[in-house]
Amino acid sequence: MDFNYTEEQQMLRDSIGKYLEKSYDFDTRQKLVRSEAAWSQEAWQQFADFGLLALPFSEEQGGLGGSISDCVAFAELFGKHLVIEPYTSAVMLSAPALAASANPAAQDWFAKVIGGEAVVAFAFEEGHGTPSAAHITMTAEADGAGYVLSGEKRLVIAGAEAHALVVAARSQEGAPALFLVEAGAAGLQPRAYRTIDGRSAADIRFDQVKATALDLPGKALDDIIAHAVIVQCAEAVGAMGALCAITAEYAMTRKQFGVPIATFQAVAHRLADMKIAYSKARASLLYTTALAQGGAATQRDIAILKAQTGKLGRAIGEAAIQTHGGVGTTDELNVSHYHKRLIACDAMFGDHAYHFRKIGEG
Amino acid sequence: MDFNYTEEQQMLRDSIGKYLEKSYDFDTRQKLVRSEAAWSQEAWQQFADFGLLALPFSEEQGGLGGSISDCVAFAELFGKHLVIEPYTSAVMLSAPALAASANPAAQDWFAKVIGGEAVVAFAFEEGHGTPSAAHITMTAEADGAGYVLSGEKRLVIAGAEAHALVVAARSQEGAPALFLVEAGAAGLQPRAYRTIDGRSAADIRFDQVKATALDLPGKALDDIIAHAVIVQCAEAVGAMGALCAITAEYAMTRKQFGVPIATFQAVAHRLADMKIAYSKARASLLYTTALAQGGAATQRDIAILKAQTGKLGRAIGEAAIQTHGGVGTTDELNVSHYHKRLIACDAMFGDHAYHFRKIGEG
Amino acid sequence: MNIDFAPELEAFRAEVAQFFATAPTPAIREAGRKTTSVFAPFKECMEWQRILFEKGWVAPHWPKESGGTGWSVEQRFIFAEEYRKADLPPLLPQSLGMVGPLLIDLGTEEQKARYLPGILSGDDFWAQGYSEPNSGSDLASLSCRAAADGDDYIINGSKIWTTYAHHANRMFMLVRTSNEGKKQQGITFLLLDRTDYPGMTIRPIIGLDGFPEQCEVFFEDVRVPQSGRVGAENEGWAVAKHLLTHERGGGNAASPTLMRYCERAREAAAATPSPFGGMLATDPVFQRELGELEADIASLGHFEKLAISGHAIARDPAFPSINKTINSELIQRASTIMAQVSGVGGLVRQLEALRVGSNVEPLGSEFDLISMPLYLNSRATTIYAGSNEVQRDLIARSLAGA
Amino acid sequence: MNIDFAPELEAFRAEVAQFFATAPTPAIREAGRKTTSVFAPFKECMEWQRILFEKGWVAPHWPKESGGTGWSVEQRFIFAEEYRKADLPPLLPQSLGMVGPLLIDLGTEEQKARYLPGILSGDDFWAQGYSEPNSGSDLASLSCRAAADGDDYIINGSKIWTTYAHHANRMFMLVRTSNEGKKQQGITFLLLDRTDYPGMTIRPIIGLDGFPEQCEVFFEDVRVPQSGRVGAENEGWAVAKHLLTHERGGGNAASPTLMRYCERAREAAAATPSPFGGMLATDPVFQRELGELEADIASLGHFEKLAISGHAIARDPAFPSINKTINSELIQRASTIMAQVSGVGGLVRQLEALRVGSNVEPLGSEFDLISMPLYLNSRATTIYAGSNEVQRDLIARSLAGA
Repeated sequence: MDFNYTEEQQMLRDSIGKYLEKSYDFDTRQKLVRSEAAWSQEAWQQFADFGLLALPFSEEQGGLGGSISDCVAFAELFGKHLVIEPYTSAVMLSAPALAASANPAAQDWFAKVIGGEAVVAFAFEEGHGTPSAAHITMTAEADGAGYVLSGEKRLVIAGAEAHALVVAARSQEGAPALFLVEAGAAGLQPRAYRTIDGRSAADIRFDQVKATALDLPGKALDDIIAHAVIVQCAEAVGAMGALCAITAEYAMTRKQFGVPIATFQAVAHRLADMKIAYSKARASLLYTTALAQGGAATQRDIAILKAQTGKLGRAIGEAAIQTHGGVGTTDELNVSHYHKRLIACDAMFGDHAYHFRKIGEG
Repeated sequence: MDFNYTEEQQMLRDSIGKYLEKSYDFDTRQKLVRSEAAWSQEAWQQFADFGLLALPFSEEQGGLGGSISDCVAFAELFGKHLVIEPYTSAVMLSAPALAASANPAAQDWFAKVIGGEAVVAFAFEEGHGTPSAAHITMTAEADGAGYVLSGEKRLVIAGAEAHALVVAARSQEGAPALFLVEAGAAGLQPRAYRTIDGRSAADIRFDQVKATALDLPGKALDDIIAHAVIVQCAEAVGAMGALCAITAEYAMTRKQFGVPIATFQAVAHRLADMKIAYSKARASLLYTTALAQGGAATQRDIAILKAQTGKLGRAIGEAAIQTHGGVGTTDELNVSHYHKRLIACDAMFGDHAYHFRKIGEG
Repeated sequence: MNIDFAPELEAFRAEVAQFFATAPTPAIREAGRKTTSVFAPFKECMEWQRILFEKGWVAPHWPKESGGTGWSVEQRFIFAEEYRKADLPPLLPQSLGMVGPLLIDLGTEEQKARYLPGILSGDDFWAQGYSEPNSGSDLASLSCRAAADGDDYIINGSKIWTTYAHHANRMFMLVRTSNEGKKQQGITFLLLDRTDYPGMTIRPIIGLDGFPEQCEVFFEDVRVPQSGRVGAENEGWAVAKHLLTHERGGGNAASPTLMRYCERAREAAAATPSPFGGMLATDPVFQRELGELEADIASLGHFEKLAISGHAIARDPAFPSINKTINSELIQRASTIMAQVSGVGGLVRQLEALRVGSNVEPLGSEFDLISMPLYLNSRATTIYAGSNEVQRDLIARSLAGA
Repeated sequence: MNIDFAPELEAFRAEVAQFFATAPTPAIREAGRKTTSVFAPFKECMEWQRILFEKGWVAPHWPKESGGTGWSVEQRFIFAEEYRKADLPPLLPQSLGMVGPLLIDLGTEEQKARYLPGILSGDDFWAQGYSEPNSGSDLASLSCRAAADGDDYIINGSKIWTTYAHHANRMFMLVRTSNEGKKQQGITFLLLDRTDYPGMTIRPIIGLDGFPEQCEVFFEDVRVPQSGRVGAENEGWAVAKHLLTHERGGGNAASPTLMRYCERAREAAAATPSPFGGMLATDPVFQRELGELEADIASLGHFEKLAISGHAIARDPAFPSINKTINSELIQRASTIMAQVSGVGGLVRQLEALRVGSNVEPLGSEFDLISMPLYLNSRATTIYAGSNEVQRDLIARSLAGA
């Protein structure tokens, strides 16, 4: 067993870390969130230049032959820097679906996504939480050679800006499947908004919208979501690590009663609990990544990672705010923004409560 | 609103408190628990002399016309002194059932119980937790003018020593009902043991045991259990109060690192949490008692008291042990015995988890 | 022991419910439903205060002779329960719950005559100037300085976490008038007639929920009359401690509000599918968790009733701290369950739809609109009014004398 | 990143499972099932150690050259998992997990030669003499005194919480050899060849579960040879700290044991009706709670695998404290759920039925027999080996250097 990043992965982390430190500091990020722009085109271009958009795909597919552990390696940094670009949505969810489809239009879109020329959003969520493909209720009706979709998708990251959408709906056979919809298609009504963690998202009404089936093989959708969940968890773990460091630093410098607040045992023990929580979450992240890399991660393994990251992330966020006191409750400090990112990571694809219960079903 | 004990109740508490301080100190209690005796006949006689056995019954019934708040007033002290005598079982459960029955045998037994001449045990529990009469499964088969009972009752407090048993079983109509069984009846096979909190109990097999129906009116059984649960909770709250005081005292005198451990904020905050928990539990006890006294306590009110007392009692017990460190984990100190009493109070008649869920059903 | 179940109380309940069904304006009702904090939307809240004042019901917890209602504890709880059932905005605590009771207890006759009417009517709204950037939990270390000058003080320094200071026309505050002795000495309690004195600047701070609720207040040579002092110079710490018992202990019960949050969560859950089938409201896990919360809120309610009825429990020196700790942590738990019900619906940030009178259509339900801001806002409850760490210190310290 | 999934590992698993299916005696199996503590029943536990020793599998976490197995991390976990699946008694940690690894690291060649064979074979069992009545969390304040006298030390004082001292034939202990300087100075680490030296008295302490697991050990002019010293005189604190990393960090993984507790809870729940209908094992609330516990144990397992495979996480100075804290709190949670499953069945006190070889018929199931003693016994896990308060202090302190 070996859970260390390889030298190459470490180098990738170093380069991306340096870039983000320099060009994606918190103030810059906040200006971006408050701007009209959905995200930073420049950052997206940089990600493309770093090869991140093509990384998770095989060389035959035109990708760089990277692995899930490569993605985890830099996704931790995305979490650390509260990156709002739709990487998971476009590159971990839509692109693999497009790549796995024999449909020529899908292949075209795939090439554009990994080339940085287009963003394809992943329209999955339907209500207050759609934890897995098995919960999809939107149905696709056959319409000539294609399909039409009706209903609503919610929380579609980059849904209003994307050039196309990959939409989860039930196929004629009743099984969950994926469909391709071009942006601007008739009957598509997105309402855009920012999420609490600063990302651009949309709720989208579908009114008899023409769509093409991607016709993925059986287990492909679950596998795609499993990998995307790992990357989403890596972002969360990155955010947790940042919060632990920021909070420990604050507690050791902020003085009350004439001494650093870290010298109060209640604060010290909270810092310890944060460290313990982070240790668990990061261990589960690295272990599950290694399992997935070996093709051995089960649904239960993914559920464990997702549940633990969700619960521990929330706990770390709340502890960080409490330790910071008043300033922790403001929009001005990064602490509350980390917490909101962690809440979002918990909520999407089934929150900790959902996954704990699935695990408990045995 | 007024939740204070009356002057009379305060006087009753003073007398009983003085007696228990003097004659039921922890060492005496431990000798009793380790002895062959199921409980102290002398203490039982004292309770009779104080009028406690006749207290909750109306003067027409031959009782002293006391109220539920009278019982709560001294039951807190029973908890404080870890009394092992079967008061709740005999006086709060069996006796009211006997009193409410028109059956002459029942009336005889009732007179003996409140006169201190006999103990009648209450055989209710059937498995791993029988939270309410609605869960009773034992059935009573008609047999001439009477009934026969078969099956098993568990955790019958004083079950092997009692002169008679009041047994919960389903009547011919299928509703939960109570039956009277004389000790030594053919087919009665008790196996006696001590509970973890030092009380004498028995698991009892019933093999075609002759029984008499008590024929109580509809809601009587639920009401009897409700009052008994309040008294059981009062014992628990008494134990909690004792643990809070003992633990605070210990923390202020026990030194480590050259100072009393109460000066460590982690310990201080745990003491604070114990006080908070006790405040909640005692408030719920007194309020629910006042409600019950006014005839206005609903099943939900009782469930709230039972659930809160169960959960908060466990938390206080665990905190007390942790604060005491090594000595808290021994049989030698009273702390662990309080905890075991609190665990027992939680488990009987539905634990906190059961009642929280019933409350949540709305 | 005794609780009054007299039938007249039901008549009283009906009277209160009837008033709440008719008196508030639509905007006041909307403000009540859209309250995502202990602090309701200012404008509608003050309109509602005016209406309650005119009815004579604005301060049930005040002594009758000072403007209270003279109700029994039973009546006060009936009033609070009906208030919450109608989802009306809670009145702001700074004036009615804090400086008002303080002045009744410790103010001069002149101060009472001058200030109590405006506090009751809502013509005045008071901000509380306690914390400073370097004096949060360690409040006694405050350094905002007031130098005596003739009949005036000249104030220099700043205050922070001054809730709704940007709405306030008056302010009570702690200032340092001496650096001699222990830090608790040398603090003075001042009433400020205005918040627009020359040299006084108010900067709202955007909270993590996106709303400006707290403020920073800067003082640069601000001249205020010494007649606004409560208590003696340098003895303001005792005044502040007295006020804290009002702030933390609260004459107003919190449990009806918390119970109402549970009801709203239950209502929303009845309209939300569970991923395990059926609706969330009938999901056993949801019921288990909501039931535990409701039971704990019930215990707080019992505790409050004991306290308000004068049981010894409220004379425990630790009472205000116990009450504040329970209350603040229950707000967090209630809003956590609410946000859980909303699930990903809570990830939508749509502040403009939350404004009273907004014509922006919410993307989700009204419940989804409020649950996440409420959850986020409630992070502050265990920090403000003395962090819960400080409260637990105080509770533990009180045991030494027990 | 890499995990070995080679098919040879399945062959290894089969070999281990086969051995566990055949090698243990019925008494050993019974002892395993009736283990209600970190410390299994002594006699059967040592019998089992002898069998494992003869197989060469007694110390998988030791270096191969000292008697370890040389297995890969994968193999060690497979061994641990099969061990727990078979419900075999865990070997006692004091010898194999503590003093053995310490001697390998810090002992003289003579000490290694003298003691390691008996530690491995189980011919010797070592007690750990650390805590004293007035030195629990504050271990460094210990006062049990060893005065040099010729080639010997003369020991006076007492030790407490000395697990299984009444079974031990050897003992390692900390003694005070000097009162100069800081309290951590002047401590010496000693190996005692016997526990029946003249002047040495051992008093078992009955625990809250009813069993004598801990002891008090009294020393009155006990003369022991100085050759049993590990490290230099007055420098035993460093030795003890080194040992603590073994005690708290643990070369043996705890997660398989904890996961097995969950399995047993699940099995018992499958035979227990839920008061809400159906069996407890399929009750959503039970599943929710067990699932949360299992996930947390899984994370501990991941953490242990990272550590044992040499990931940087184990080189964090806080690692032993993090590991001990997680592990001890999970034992408590697991046993709490077990006791919950037993419900009132756990209120029965039937210690005699728990004895290995007992012919007393249990009143409930075997599961009911063990769940409550396990829960009660586990209260000690957050106290011993450095209370979790001390662990959290250490973790927080380590952050200052990070």
